[in-house]
Amino acid sequence: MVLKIFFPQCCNRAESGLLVGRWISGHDSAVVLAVIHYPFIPAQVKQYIQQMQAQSRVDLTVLGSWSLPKDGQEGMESFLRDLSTIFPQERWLQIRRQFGKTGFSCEVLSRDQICGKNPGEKAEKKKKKSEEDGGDAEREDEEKVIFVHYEQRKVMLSQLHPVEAQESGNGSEPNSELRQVFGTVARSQPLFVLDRYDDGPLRSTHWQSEGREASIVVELLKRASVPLGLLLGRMLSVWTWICSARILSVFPLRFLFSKLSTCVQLSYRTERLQTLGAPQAAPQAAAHMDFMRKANVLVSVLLDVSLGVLLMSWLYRDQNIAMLASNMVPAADRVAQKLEELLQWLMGAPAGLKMNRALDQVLGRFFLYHIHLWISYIHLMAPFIQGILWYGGLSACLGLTFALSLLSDMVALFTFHIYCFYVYGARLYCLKIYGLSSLWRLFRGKKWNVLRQRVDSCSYDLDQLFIGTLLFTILLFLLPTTALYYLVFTLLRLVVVLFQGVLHLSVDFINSFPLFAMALRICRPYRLAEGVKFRVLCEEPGTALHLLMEINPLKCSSVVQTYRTPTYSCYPRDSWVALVKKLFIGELIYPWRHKTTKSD
Amino acid sequence: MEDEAFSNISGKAISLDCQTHSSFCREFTVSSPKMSIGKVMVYTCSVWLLAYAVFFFTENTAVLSSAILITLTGMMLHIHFVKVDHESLLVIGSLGIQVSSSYASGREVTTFIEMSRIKDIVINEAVYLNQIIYYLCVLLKEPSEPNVVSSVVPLFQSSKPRLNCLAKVYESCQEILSKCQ
Amino acid sequence: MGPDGAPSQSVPWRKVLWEWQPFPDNYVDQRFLEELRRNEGIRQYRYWAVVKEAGFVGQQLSCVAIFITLWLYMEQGLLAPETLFWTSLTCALLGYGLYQALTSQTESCSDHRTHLADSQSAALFLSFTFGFSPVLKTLTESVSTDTVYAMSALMLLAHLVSFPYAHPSPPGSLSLNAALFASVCLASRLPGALHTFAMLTCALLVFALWPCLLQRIRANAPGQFTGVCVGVCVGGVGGLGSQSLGGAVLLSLALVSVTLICPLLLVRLQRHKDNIHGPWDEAEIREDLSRFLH
Amino acid sequence: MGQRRKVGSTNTPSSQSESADASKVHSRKHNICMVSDFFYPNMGGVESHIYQLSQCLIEKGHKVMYNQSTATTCFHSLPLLRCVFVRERITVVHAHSSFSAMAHDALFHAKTLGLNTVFTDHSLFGFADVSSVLTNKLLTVSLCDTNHIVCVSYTSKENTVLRAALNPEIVSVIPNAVDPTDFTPDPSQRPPDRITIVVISRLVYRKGIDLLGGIIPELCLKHPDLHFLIGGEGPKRLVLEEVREKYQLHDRVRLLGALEHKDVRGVLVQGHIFLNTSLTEAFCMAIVEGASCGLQVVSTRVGGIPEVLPEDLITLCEPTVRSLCAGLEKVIAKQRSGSVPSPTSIHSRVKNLYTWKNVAERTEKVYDRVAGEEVLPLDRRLRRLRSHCGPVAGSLFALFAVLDFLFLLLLRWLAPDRHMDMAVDATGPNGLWKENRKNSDAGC
Repeated sequence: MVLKIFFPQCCNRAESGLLVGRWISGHDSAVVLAVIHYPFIPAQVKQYIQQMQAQSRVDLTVLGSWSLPKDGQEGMESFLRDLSTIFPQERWLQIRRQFGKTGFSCEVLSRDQICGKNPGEKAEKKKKKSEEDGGDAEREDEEKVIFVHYEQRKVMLSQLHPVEAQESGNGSEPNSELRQVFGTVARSQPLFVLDRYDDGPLRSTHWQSEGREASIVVELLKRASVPLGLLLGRMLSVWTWICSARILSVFPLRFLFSKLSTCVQLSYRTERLQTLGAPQAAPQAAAHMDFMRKANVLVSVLLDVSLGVLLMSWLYRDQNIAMLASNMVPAADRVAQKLEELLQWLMGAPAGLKMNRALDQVLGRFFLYHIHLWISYIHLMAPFIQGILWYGGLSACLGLTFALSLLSDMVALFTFHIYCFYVYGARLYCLKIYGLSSLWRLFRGKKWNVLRQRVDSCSYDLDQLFIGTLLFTILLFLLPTTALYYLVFTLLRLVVVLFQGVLHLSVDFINSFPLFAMALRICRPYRLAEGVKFRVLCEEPGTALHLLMEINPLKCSSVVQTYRTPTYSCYPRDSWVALVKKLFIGELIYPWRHKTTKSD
Repeated sequence: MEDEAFSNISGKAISLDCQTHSSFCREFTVSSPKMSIGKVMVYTCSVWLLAYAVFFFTENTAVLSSAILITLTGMMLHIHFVKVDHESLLVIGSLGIQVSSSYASGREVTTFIEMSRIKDIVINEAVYLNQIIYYLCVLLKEPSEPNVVSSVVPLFQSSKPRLNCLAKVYESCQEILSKCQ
Repeated sequence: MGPDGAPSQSVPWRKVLWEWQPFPDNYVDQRFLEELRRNEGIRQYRYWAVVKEAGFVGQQLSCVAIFITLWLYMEQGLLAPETLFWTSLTCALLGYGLYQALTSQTESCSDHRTHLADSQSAALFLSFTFGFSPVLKTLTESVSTDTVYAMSALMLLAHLVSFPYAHPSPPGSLSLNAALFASVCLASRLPGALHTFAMLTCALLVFALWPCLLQRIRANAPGQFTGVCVGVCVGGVGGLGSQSLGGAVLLSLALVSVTLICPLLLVRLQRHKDNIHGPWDEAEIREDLSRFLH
Repeated sequence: MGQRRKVGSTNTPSSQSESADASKVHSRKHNICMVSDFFYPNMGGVESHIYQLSQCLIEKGHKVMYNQSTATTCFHSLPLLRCVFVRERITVVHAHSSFSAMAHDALFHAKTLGLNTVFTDHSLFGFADVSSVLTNKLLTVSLCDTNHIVCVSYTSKENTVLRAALNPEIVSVIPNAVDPTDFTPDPSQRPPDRITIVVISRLVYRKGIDLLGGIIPELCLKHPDLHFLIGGEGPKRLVLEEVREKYQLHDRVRLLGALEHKDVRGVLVQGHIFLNTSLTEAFCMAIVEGASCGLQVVSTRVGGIPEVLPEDLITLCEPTVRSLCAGLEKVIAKQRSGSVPSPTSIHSRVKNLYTWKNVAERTEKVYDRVAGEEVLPLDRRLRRLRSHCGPVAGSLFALFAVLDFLFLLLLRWLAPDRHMDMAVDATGPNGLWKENRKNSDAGC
């Protein structure tokens, strides 16, 4: 078997002492966490380890001894060997580093050997139990050792992905060796609190934190954030109470709210903020996910609000609002005028198409009347537009997303006439298509069998055939006219839907993008680890194999995938083919979000 | 530490570098031939000629500058995402297997597979485009059900060595794996 | 199976697989293909019988020609719509009487359509056509005349191709619909709404009701059937001839080839028929098995 | 893409040398490639034929590999097939079933590559309709320069010879076989107080399920102790269900649905009479299986069925409801009087009629014969195509053959043979690769 020793890089140059760490059962590997230096009182070491064990829930043990001989420190050999009797273990590691050499040498002693006291052994050799009676050097079984050097701080802080939910939740160890190593280092954080400059009874070497001053600032900030959080939480609870208590769930209101994207965004934001106040999840892995989710939400909300404030500061400067408002009515007028021109064009012979004149005139007049209605409505509204914009602009202080949602709603309201045209056109067209398809079946002497969901042949009566053909002919010759109207208004509608879709997409992007996780991935790549990679360090003949363990950071795409905040998806809910098919048969299309398609 | 010459499935020369770090740690590196200057020249020239032809008819200088831009970005993308310079396989007994491929730009993609997830290393046959090739792959298992192959990780995917090269790698991998069982 | 050498002729070969036989696997016996039969159950056609059947096709062709002739007259204003309408109505009544007479000769009341239902249908036809004729009149206004002609020609051809010549009563959906579509197209080119109405009534008579009557004649009075067919053909050629001579020549050529030449070809080519039958043929189920189900 | 499975392979130099010493007539070992669109896990006559034949041939020391693919068209499949043929050092290509497009492709390309070809036809075809005219033309083209053809019955041979306009001398008749150990009688499974008729077939029109729908009510009304056990699935299941519904025979007619091949015996042994109502059949394996399980067999007299079983083991009827009912009545009467032979005696008669060993020996003889023949070079192949398949189709396919040949030359230039790895024999005594090739079925 090969013995793997995970050795922290910071202990490479530590003075001689005791190795403290943990044996990983089942994998034949040891994780070295710290070196406790001489001089020490063994009883104190034992007590300290027990204390640490209780704190960190890692079964810490003394793994062996570490010696980096300096000048005038010969004769350590026998002393180190004696230590093994003080700390009785199954196996005792004696790791030694010659001064000026890069490689380590390691000697593994089993318990019986320690009792047998066989001082003449060479390093890198493990004597089998059978060796005692024979003393035959030929029968030794070569035990191989791999030193895996790791950077203690990075390993401690990093989180292996995919995050396993059950990891150390119920005390059962994960199967993977690396996960165990990572878990051990992360959990033995209390061990690293002991400072080199502490005047305690023990001195040790391990990863040292950057200093206490920074942590004091952090602590103060934490203290300060508590009342702020409380205040926010109170306000949030009042708001949710208003939301739930009012008669919002009456049918017309609820329907309206589900269609207005501002209200949807409001409820979404409330829900997200509520998760911020939720209690911390207990197990470690879940805690990590929870923390990341909260941090993501917080950061994206902050970003959103700051962008919103930026927008607001632009809006309320230099009479920008008044300018917008004064431009809006002429714009609407211009749109209406263009539409009128379009209709006049359609009522002639558009693009040389042969339309049925009578039907063409009827439809054109109908739509013209509609535009007239719309224009009078806009002019009625004109004095209030500036006020609406001014108050609407205030919503930007809640965040850019609110402003965008409001914009989307306003666009929907201002283009209501286009929507109406579209609906009339689509209904008429749909009716025509439906009638034509069934009459075409009659034309061929077939009929649709509803029960068997297929087309059956059928013999019709003479009068049925006659009337059916008559209607078929009429519908067929009227179809181009209807289809043209439908096509033009559908294109208009699609432009509006596209604009709203872009707005919704950007809102969704701001809502769901895991900004915090992304920043973490860029600034501290080791925090989110996908795995590890090994590099072979320079090898000297005669010493054990040295590997350097580095952390393989998570790919950006998987960062987004893992930490994306679930939102109401506003992507087109049917595929492009389905959309085109719907357009062809004249079904109505909507840009609205659908609560049922919630993506997790 | 020897460097041997083999060929890949389309007959191009590749070299296998087998480095023994210790008795249970070996590294195999398959290096593909470097990108030939001639090929680059041919592609570049064809794009530029095309651009010049378009320019001749449209007399728009934007065409020429965009052609230059396209060749440059195309080359960058090619060496960064497509062209694999060498692929290596690091087998560490009782710890795991590390697969890495480095692109011509120096980008390196590394994956480490732990020993507890490895079921075996095998040579398999597959239909690839219009031919049948041998390839080396790592069979993975789920720790919960050790007898089922849950997925397959093919090795040396871009260099695609032939059987004799694969056999060499396979034999020494099996040697290490059997030693560290 | 057995050795590949020469088979001993002492044992006769049998066409069985379950018995070991001293012949090689690829042995070919005298009796190879002896169960092959050719042209089993073939029908022999007689020329004049085929011509008589083909007369129906010629007659239908002439019907289309007559309809086109009437339309030409209408378009040129040579025929008043009232005249056409009243003539059609009279013809329809006469035809109905004849139909009833032929029915009462053989089966009395196996047909469950009453006179009331018939008159209801007639009223429906007339009222719908009359109501829709102004709409139909403006329907193809903006469509160019060439398109209308091409569409009508195509539809009339479809009518001729898909007409169920074996059982023309009731007329097949597709053929009738195509003919009606064509007549609506043509009728909408006429100068007035009343013209359209009269033309559609005429189309109904020619394409929907006439085949029913003709079928009845063919079934009950085969002797007169030939005469009627010849009469219709002559009428078609004559009518078309009064408008365009070239059309009449073309029509008569088509009639000759359909009624005389095609049957001749069929009878002649009959001799070259070579149908192979044998035990490998898929057996046919000739019984009516639906009685077990219904 | 295609999918490829290794059935197994056992060609070794050592066994070759051993058998060369033996004074057998056929000392030569062949590398055979079986090609068809049908293979496991779909189970049907063709599939099991290929599988069992391959197993027996492997036992006899040949190397057999199997190739199956879907959705390939004429030239597309050439590179892949060439790769297979070269890698596995194929000497004989054996294609199965005229329905399989892959089989025709493989025959065509194998001739271009200069390999010997054998074709097995498993089905009968009429001459009447347009589709069969086209299929027959294709078969003519495909078989006109194939070295040898195998048919499963004499009727099938006559049919194939007529369809493809072949010389009957190059058509061998080798019947299908049934593994008698899989189909043993077990009379204790039969319920004592009733008579059970078993039908096992796909429920499609060609299997005469409409006839069955007429027989069931006719007989069930006459014999109150008669039960039907029907295994199989298909579009005609509706007919049987409607009949069962209408005559309220739910307790007497059991529809078992699709059966696995291994479950067939368990169903067969529950019955007394096996009924086959096929309208066309080249060689009916079902009736042999039925007889092997000791059942009385009643069948229609169509295709090659009269050749399959001796007269005293089968009752042949015309494919009409009346004739089949009469035949069944006769057998039922015999069954009641107890004058039928015992299942064990029937089994012992049937079990040696058709064995895979026999089939493999006879097929091997075909391979030996074929291996000695020369493959037509391109010019003679073209001449043969022109002279044999008519001026239009012949010229067309001659053009195809030339194109195919040019394509092959191109491929040889693009990817020479020496760049292909020869397939390693997995289970030979030189088992260097024993461990790793165990998993070579895993596919990718």
